[in-house]
Amino acid sequence: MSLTVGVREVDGVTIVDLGGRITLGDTSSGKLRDTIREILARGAKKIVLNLGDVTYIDSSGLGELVSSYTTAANQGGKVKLLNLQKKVQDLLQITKLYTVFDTYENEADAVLSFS
Amino acid sequence: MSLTVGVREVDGVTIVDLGGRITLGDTSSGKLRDTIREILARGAKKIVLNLGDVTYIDSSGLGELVSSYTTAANQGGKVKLLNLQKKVQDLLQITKLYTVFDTYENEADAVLSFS
Amino acid sequence: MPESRSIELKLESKIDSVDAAELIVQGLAREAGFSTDDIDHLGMAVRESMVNAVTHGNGYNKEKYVHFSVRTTGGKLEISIRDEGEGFDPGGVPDPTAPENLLKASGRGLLLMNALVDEFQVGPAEPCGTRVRLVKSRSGGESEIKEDN
Amino acid sequence: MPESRSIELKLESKIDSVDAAELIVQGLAREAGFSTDDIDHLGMAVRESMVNAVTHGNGYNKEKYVHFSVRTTGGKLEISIRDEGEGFDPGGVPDPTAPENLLKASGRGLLLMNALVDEFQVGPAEPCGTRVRLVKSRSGGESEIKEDN
Ligand SMILES: Nc1ncnc2c1ncn2[C@@H]1O[C@H](COP(=O)(O)OP(=O)(O)O)[C@@H](O)[C@H]1O
Ligand SMILES: Nc1ncnc2c1ncn2[C@@H]1O[C@H](COP(=O)(O)OP(=O)(O)O)[C@@H](O)[C@H]1O
Repeated sequence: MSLTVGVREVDGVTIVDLGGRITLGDTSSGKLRDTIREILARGAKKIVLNLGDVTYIDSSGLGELVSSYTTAANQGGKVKLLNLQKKVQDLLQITKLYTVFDTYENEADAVLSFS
Repeated sequence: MSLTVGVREVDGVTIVDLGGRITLGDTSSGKLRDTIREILARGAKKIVLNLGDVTYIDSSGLGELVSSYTTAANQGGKVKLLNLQKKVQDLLQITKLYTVFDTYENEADAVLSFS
Repeated sequence: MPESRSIELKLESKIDSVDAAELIVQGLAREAGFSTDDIDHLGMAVRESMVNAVTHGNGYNKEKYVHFSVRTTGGKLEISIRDEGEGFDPGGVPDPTAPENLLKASGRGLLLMNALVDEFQVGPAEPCGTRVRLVKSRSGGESEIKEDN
Repeated sequence: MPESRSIELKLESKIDSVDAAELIVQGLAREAGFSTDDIDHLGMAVRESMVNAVTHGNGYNKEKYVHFSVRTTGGKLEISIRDEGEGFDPGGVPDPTAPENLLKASGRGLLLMNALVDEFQVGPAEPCGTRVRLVKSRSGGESEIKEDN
């Protein structure tokens, strides 16, 4: 099962459109990590992960989100989350990761929050 | 997974209400066979298998239907089928078993057909 | 969503393995957007094939395994089932729809498999046993059952 | 329909087995009339537990198996997952929701399992390894996630 990753730029903010499943054992986790590294290497520091098409995430996937967050933070960047499906919201609730991530329900708000 | 079996009498016709799955490896196939034997042992010869609640049947299940038919025939009885779901109808079509069985869409017709 | 998944399992020679393979195939077919009819047909075809592998092929032998794999890519689902049995000659299997065979209690599995999927192959496997390959593509609307038997 | 099914499998220590167990549980839960939310939660709980068995328990060792079983009776689904690993002390696992652990990349599996099902047990197994038991009953309407962590 594959995670799909697309990267685009909106008003100086890098939006990463994710789709599919973020779970252990796929190439998926590596894909997200590589993408974040590339973005940071380009010097971009404002990153939004659009989870709108993410149908499934497990604890390894949550770990990947946290790693993205800390990797960015270590380089002075910030990772925020956009368009969480209820399932994913529930998981952030259970794990208290909602205290770590800023989350947004629409893209404009997410982009604006960086300015 | 279990096959459910209920037996009742309508105007001298024995109706066997079947529900669930008729497949290999369950207790299901044995259950149907035992029921048919008991009915014939009582001297009843007009038997209708009501498949309305049968959700699934495989080639072993089809075999059980055929065995019921031949067991009854060997003792001068007759087995007819009632309320076939589309899935089961398709299987009778593929296997040409529709040429063996009389099938009915309502109980009254099935009962009447014996008189 | 370009769904593409594959699962490969070494399963024991018992009916639980048949049920497992059926549920796995149904689940992947559902995820890949197959219709309810297609899902039913795939489930039945894989069930028939697994039953043959467990019973005729491996004879419920605890030392022998059924090698099951399923893959979805795009709208296509592909299944391979290999047993460790003696093998057999599919050409020598009597036609269950012939009048003289209609009242037999068995012998309809291969016929059903062939009717329920788009591509069906059965033959000898390496290093031993029988391999069945079942392929079905997502159909547009109505269920399709091959009537060419 | 009094649906009652059970499946018991000996699975290899690989991710394909995780996917298989997840699909099997989801399929049986669907058949038994569980809600979409419940099916999601059961799928996730079994996935977390299988991942632990395959990775922490058996360390992907090809000689070791994961013993998986699932049973539905009435509106209740019961899962058991046993590995052949060294075992561990669940009491010694750090709380992943404690502030000092929040930014760790792992350690949330047991927490999720516990939250996603009605009954959750983890402990040493006979003759070796770890056994996890997960039980969930069909809920009336809304999804229920335990917030008592
Ligand atoms: N995997 C297999 N290994 C050995 N023999 C097989 C296998 N699959 C099928 N056969 C042979 O082909 C025959 C027809 O199979 P099938 O059409 O599935 O009907 P049934 O299983 O009811 O006999 C079987 O009776 C068996 O002799
Ligand atoms: N089946 C198991 N066998 C051995 N150790 C285990 C097992 N399950 C869990 N553990 C231990 O408990 C810890 C916490 O597990 P978990 O909460 O699932 O998070 P994670 O798997 O992300 O570490 C693991 O890191 C591991 O040390």
